[in-house]
Amino acid sequence: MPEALLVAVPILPLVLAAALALPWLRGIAAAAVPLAALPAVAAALTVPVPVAYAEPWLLLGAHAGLTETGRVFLLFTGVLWLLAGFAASAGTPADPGRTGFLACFLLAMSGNLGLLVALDVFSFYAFFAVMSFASYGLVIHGRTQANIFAARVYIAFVVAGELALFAGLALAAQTAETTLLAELRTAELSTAALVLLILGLGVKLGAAPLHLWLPLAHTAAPAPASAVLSGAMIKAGLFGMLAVLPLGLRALPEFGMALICAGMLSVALAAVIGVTQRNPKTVLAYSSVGQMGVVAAAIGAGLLVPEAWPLLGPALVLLAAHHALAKGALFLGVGAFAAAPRGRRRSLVALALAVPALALAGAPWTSGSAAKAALADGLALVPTGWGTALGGALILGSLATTLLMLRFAWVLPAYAPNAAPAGAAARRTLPALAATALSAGLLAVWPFALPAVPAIDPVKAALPVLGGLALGAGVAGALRLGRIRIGEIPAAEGLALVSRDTDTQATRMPLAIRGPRWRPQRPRPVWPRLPADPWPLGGAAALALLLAMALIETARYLP
Amino acid sequence: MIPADPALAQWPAALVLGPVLAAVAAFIWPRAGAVVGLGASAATLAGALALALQIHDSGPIRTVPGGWDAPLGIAMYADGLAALLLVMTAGVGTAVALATAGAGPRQGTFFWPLWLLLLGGLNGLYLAADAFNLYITLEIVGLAAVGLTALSGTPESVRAALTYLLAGLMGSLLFLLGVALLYSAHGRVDFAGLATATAAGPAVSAALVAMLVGLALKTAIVPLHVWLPAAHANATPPASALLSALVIKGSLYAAMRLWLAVFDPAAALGTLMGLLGAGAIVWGSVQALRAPRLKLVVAYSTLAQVGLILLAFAVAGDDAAAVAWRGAVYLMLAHAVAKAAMFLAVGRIVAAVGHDDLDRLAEARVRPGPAQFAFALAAVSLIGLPPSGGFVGKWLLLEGSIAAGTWPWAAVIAAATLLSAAYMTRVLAQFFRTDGVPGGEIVRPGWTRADAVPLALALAALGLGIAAAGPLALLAPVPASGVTP
Amino acid sequence: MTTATALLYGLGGALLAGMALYRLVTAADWLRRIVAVNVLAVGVASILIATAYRGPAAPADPVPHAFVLTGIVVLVSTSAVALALIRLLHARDENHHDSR
Amino acid sequence: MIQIDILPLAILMTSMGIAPVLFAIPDARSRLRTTINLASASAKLALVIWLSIRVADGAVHAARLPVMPGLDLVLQADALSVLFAALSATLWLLTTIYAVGYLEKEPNRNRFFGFFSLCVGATAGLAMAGNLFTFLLFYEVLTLATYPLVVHRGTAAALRAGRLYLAYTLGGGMLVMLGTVWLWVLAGTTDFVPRGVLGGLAESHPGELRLIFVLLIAGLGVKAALVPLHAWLPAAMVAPAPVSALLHAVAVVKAGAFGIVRVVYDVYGIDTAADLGVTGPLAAAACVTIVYGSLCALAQDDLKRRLAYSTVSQVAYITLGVALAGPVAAVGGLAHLIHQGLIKITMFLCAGNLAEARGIKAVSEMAGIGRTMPATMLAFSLAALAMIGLPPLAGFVSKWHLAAGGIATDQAWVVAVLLGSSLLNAAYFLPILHTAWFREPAGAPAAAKRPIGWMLGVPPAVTAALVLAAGLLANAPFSPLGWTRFIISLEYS
Repeated sequence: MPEALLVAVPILPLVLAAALALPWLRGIAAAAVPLAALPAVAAALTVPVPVAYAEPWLLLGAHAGLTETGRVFLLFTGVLWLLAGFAASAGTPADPGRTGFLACFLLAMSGNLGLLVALDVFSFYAFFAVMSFASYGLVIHGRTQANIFAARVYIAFVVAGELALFAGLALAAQTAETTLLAELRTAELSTAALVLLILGLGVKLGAAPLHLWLPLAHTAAPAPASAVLSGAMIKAGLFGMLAVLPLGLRALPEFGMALICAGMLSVALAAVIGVTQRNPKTVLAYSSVGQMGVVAAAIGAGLLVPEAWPLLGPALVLLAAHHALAKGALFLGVGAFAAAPRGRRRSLVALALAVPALALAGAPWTSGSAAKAALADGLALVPTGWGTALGGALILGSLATTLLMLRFAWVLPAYAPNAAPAGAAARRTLPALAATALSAGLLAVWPFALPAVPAIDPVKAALPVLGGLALGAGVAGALRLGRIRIGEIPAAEGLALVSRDTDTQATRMPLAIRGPRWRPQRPRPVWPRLPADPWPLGGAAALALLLAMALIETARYLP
Repeated sequence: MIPADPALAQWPAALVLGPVLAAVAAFIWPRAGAVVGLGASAATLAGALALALQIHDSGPIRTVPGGWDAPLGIAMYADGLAALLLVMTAGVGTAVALATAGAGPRQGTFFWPLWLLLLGGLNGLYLAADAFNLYITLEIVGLAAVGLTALSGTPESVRAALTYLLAGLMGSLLFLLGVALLYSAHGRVDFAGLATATAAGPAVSAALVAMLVGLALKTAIVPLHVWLPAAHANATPPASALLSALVIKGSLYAAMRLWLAVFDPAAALGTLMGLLGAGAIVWGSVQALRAPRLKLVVAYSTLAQVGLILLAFAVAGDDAAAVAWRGAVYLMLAHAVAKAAMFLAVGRIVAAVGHDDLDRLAEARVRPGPAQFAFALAAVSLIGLPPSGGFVGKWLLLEGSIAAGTWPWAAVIAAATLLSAAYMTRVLAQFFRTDGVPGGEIVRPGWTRADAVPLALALAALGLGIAAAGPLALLAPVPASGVTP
Repeated sequence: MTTATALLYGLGGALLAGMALYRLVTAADWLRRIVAVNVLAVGVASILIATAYRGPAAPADPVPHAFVLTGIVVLVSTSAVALALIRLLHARDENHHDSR
Repeated sequence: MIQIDILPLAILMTSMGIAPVLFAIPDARSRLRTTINLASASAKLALVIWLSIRVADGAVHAARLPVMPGLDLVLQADALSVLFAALSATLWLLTTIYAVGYLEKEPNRNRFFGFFSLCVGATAGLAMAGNLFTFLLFYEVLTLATYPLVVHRGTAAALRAGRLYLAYTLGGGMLVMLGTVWLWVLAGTTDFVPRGVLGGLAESHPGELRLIFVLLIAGLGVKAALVPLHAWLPAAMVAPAPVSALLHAVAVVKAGAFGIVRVVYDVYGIDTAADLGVTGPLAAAACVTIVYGSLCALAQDDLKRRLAYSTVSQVAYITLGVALAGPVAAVGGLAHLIHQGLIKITMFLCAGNLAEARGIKAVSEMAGIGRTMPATMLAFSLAALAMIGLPPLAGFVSKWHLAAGGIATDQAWVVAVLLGSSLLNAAYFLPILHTAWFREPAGAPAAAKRPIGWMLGVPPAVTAALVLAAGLLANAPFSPLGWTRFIISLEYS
């Protein structure tokens, strides 16, 4: 039974996606989209962990199962997909691209949930790929120039990431002589393998400098898609790292420091660029970058100081869950906000959005604050130097997040997507509210998932938030007084300079070599023909041959 | 082996006398020509096969019709090589005769006597045991061939026939000179005696040169080929088939015999022959590549093929040479069958299309599928692609030249293959081309009985590649020494 | 007949043959060519006859004579054919002026 | 001595034997022709399956006919033969169905199907060839039987392509013949024997053996489209779609690759080849081909040309796998023999359908075609992703083994080549998918020329399903991968 449930986790979305392809099943399948994630939630709640099943004949030997961590990821990911599914199925059937969108949505879902129950290299990579490539359809859905550009950047990063991951996994599996993720984690991997793995998963994680695709994609995709992209999918990168990196087992200082630096860079970038954005979704996207920066830094700390991992690990999981729900709620909320008619419901949605926003900022008694406290405890074990830096980074991070949330609140009212999502507004509002409620109640249910979180020091937690508020207010006031306008730093920084030409003519491809073309024949060389009366020629030739042979034969009689 | 009844032992002589008598009969009763011709050809084929079997079972045979033995009498000698060529001649000839008989009386009343004379002459040539008989039979063959050339009666063919006759005459006179010199040196002209008489001298060398050049003229070895293109391209299809399939082989065989059994030529002479062959390959192929007429392409390809066979003369070293010679003989065999098929097929195509202008072939509305198919199959064998007799022959030739370590010749063989492929493709492409037809439906006349012979011959050419074991077994004792009686 | 005469015959024949070959190649007219061939034959024949000499005492060797006789027969018949063809050619040429 | 074995002969005859019959059937009698075609194709498939079972049981099947002293025509079924024979038999059945649907109403169907079956017969012969001599024989027969298919349209362009094709393949054949004769003169045998027949010659005549290897590989490389011997392949795409499918997936290109496998494994033997130091250059050539082919593919807007260049690059994987001289890589290479076949045939059949149904020949014309022809494009997309090497599709399995094999034999640079190639594959396949699925058709969508009947629709669907199955069930018994492992276990035991 548990096995069947685990198998159903990725299969049900696949089946529904297949059903979408058949015209006579399309209606039912579209209606059933929200239910696609049910097996995941059910499995997360019921299946006893740890559990592992082998399907030797599948792929190159597949293993399905659930680990302690995987269960938690499966739970919040499943829930988020469930809610997003409700919102996603709200679109009108009239929308021409809807079927395609839902199909991609389901495929991405299958991939995202499947990789959480995969225990071996092959199925993990397979689901990872399915998720990444299917999301292309989510990002490009609107078909606007922005969408297409975002999609191209996205797919470029995805391909690069997939290749790195492929190479990394191949190297790792070959050196470790195993295909089980768990055993990779304990094995002595070559540097090349680790670099490739971290790069491959880092692209998905979206920490700087591999984040360039993220703001574009999360802004371009429709709200429900952004919710899962930002809430669930980027966590797949984290999950992968937790699965394969020897966290808590071996110290990899260089990698640790590199990751920490990357994390700090992300936090800083997110804050500076994010606050200048006018599109609330972009703002949220940048806050994700920042948050993932924190995650990267924490992992780096884990690689630097294995002793700290027993505390950091659970804290990271908590952070992931918290961020998933909060960010999901916010993105769904934005969608609901845009869809809702002006008036009471709209303000209700806006009000509700304050809760996850505060949670992200890490206000006291929120899941955010709890996660940060847990992280802080872990980072405290890191020796001074890096430790203090990390502590500062953490505080800076929540400060930045607060600023971003302020910016979000500031730009939200003006938000009007170029294509206002049509259809039942209620079906968009309810999931948003549900997500909000869950994010608010996360702490209440958490102990059932993992050991209890440390006590929260409200003052310590409140300080950065208040500081952020003050700073934000101050800056805003100053700008107002000085009549200074700060222009929007284009999302995805440098990439924005790249041409947005969406022409896919391969002939424009760089590097492309034109194949050799068939050239028309050159005129043949002119050879003499026989004359009308060829006899003299032949006779003369005969005499010549006679002479030649005679000479050769006489040669043998010469001394 | 000695049969019980000595009179019975002389039966191979019938292979010569039979056709000649039949020729006379066919000349006297033109109406019965086809019947007589077919009958005689078939009977000769049967006899040749019987002879081949006998030799296969119990080695070469030597008969002395009339009991006059060498040096004065007419002795006949048949080994595997001779038997194989006898079967080839009778077989191809019978097939061509069938095609001619099927085509009706318009081949001219002289075809049958001429063909039967040719058959008798060739048989005599292959059975000849001494140089002088070789000369006489060569003459007979030459005369019959000239007659066949002129058969169509067009001025071109007559002029071609004259040139051919002249070349033949010069050739045979040179050959006769050679015979004379041989006799003056050894006092005998029978192969058996000459092989044992080792005393070489200027006279013998002169004889060798005179005979080789004479035969080269008759075999149309480039650059002595000037008579061939016109002769083969202007004769009637059956005549062309006989001329290029059988007649050339006669003189080639004579050269081979003398080279192997009578003389021990200077190595340089062998190299010269190889060079002549290479030249023939290049020249023949190039001309075939640019010949404006279908029949000319086929005629020029004969030059290239002969050149290929000549390479065997250049391969030194006993074992290697033996393999090469077997290859050469097998190439003669394959070429005879395939070339006959090709000329007959061309005849069918020209009959259907109305002209053999190569560049206008693609515009033809009539596409005689079976004939074109036969042509293509024959081409496969002539190019020397598997599975075909041409392939086996080429393989052996290659094997010989590589075993002898003479790489240039191997390269020449490779080049010959590609060149022949080039000019054959030139023709085949015209068959496949359909967009040149000036607006209108393409007519595809289906299968008719007249396609049977060319197709059968072409298939036989392929069959020679699969069923090579039998013929090669006949040739098995053909190392340089084994040819001699 | 002496060795000298034999030598004479031989050389004469060779000379004759040489001249004939030259003419055979250079002559443009069919008739001349046929004649040249006949001369060539004569030359070859005289060489053959020369080889028949077996010394003053012994009688001449019959075999070369046999060769020569056969050769003459052959030559006559071939020349006849050639002449016939030439006539035919002329006849044809008068009919078809298109040729050549 | 003549040795007769019904099973191999029957497998050969089921396609070669019917050719004359097919030639004789006039165009009008379509139903009769189709019946014979499908019946024999199915029969052949059944026979091959039976053969594979027998071979798996270790049974020996061999038929021989002496041709020249010491040289026999030998049809012998070993595991490797079965691999290739199974591929050709399966795809022949599908391609025949497709061709019947594709060519209905066209002239010269008797000629087409006659040569078509000759082609596949030659492929079966190649698969079961027991020595290099037999292989050469069928190699040339294949060349000849394919030419009429390439020029089938009878246009000037088709004939130019045909001439190019013959020029290359006959030249290659000649090289193979030279190499074979030389080997025969040197070694006195051309038999295919696991781990080689050269024995001590490697020590005594290394130089000559290297030259022979070069000759053979150059000759086979022409059909395998190793750069710079590949130019005929893109030109040959003027042929009708079923022919392209045959060229790229079943017969010609595969014959070259298969020959290389035979030469390296069963003539030289992998160890001898490695000792002679010829595998390294071969691997290098394969890598160059992989990258160059992909770079060329980038430039093509014509769909079939792009596919053709991708074949150039993909088939080199097989060579690479063999040349890496390690069991794992070899498994990858051999498995790719099958996988590439399945993938590429799917693509060409889909391309054919696009051209037939909508007259679409260029990538730039494909905008929005995913909406008008979803099933076809679904199959195509699956194949494209498989070609890029995404799991759980067939392409991933071979690429994984190639990479792993490279690492296992301390040639990790192979991974880099594979990454580059996959990157390029993505660069020229993903734009196609994007155009087809996510771009609005510029102007009015191309009008439907003709409906896609089941004969055109089912074969690509089936092959696409096989592409998925070959990857998803890679570890299942009798999967291409499983069989390949069996072969390699014999080769490296």
